[in-house]
Amino acid sequence: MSITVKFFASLRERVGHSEAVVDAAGPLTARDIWARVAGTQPMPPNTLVAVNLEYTAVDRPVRDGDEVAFFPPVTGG
Amino acid sequence: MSITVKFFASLRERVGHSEAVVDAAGPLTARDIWARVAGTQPMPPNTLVAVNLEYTAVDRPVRDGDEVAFFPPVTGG
Amino acid sequence: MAVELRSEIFDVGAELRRYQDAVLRARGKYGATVTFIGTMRDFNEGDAVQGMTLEYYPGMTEKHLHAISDEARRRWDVLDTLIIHRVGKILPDEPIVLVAVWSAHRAAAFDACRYLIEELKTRAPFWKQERLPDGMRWVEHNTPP
Amino acid sequence: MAVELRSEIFDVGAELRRYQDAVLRARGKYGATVTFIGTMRDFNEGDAVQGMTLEYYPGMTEKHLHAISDEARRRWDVLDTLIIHRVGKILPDEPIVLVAVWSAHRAAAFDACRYLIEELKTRAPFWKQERLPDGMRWVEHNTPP
Repeated sequence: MSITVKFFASLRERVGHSEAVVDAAGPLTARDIWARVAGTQPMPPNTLVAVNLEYTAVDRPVRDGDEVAFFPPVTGG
Repeated sequence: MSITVKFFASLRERVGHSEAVVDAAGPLTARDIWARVAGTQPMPPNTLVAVNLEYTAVDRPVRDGDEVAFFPPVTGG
Repeated sequence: MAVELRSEIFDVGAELRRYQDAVLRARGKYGATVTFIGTMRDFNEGDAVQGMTLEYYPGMTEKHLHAISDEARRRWDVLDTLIIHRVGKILPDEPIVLVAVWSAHRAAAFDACRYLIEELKTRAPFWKQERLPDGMRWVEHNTPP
Repeated sequence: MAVELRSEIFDVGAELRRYQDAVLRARGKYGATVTFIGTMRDFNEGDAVQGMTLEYYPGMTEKHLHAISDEARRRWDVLDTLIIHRVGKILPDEPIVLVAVWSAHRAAAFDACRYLIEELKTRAPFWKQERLPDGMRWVEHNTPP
């Protein structure tokens, strides 16, 4: 399956890129996706995860075609 | 003593004038002032009273030179 | 801190800009501004309203608005406040009142703004007389919150 | 109901007037408008801030702001809502966000406006990076209420 991965803000800088595509056999969770794309960078404990533009838990399985995003706590407004 | 009396809004229309001066010997309360100036008009039970630009109770004594105002519930904003 | 009574229509945005640019002594310091704008509606208690006249008590009205502004600054950590209120003739869709509060943080700005408009509505000496198709009518009760 | 992301500075008063005149389907019906304006301050956590850059998640940010606007209309009796939020480079004293709520009554307008800005600040995908005299710094925590 093919998963689009996005990183924002300080996580984007930490991982070193803003977007990636993972092609792999499932099942995979968002946490598994991080391990494949972020290399040796551990995921910060306050990382937020969205799948297909909705917040979700990091251990939820992802599906073929999903867009998975990782980002730090939000600071808008 | 001399007391300036003011009426506002519907009380002004009911009493028939907006301002009056009462010259009388004290002691007098705001309620006494109403009786002297408003003629036979009874004071509506929801009437508000201010003496010298501050809310006060209708049975408080007034003093020479005071300005006493009578008005209905406020409806600003 | 300012209290202004106006007999002419005013533009809310222009007033906020004017106050912030010319008066507010807190440039770069306020993160939160909360405003309340009361606008004249074209109906009340089921009747079409064509316009209204706002009467006030010169002297006491200003004194009361200054007193509640002082009280808001005592109770909350606010940097500045502005109250502009119309008097005289008003037409539907025109602003009746603007209350603005500037603060470093939003909770104080919301709380102080809400306090000011509640106090204004329940205690400040203003009286509305509505112009209906068949004549004038004094408003007896203020709108509920 | 509108959600807008802007990369250029905007004038709060002009935006309110534009929305009310051109979009709001409630002329003569709203008695209460409550607005929250978030303004960039020139200091944070004790440091002088010269400017900031606001990053967002295209697609998710708009979706989230629409979702909270829908939720506000479900929870409170509001006539309309507007959220305008800056993205990209911002300078001190510029508005970052405008939240406006139009309602027949003030309690609903205050409650809905406060809900929207709290939800926006705690959940909407925006990230601030500050420009300090000695370099850039990601803001780690949002300002307390």
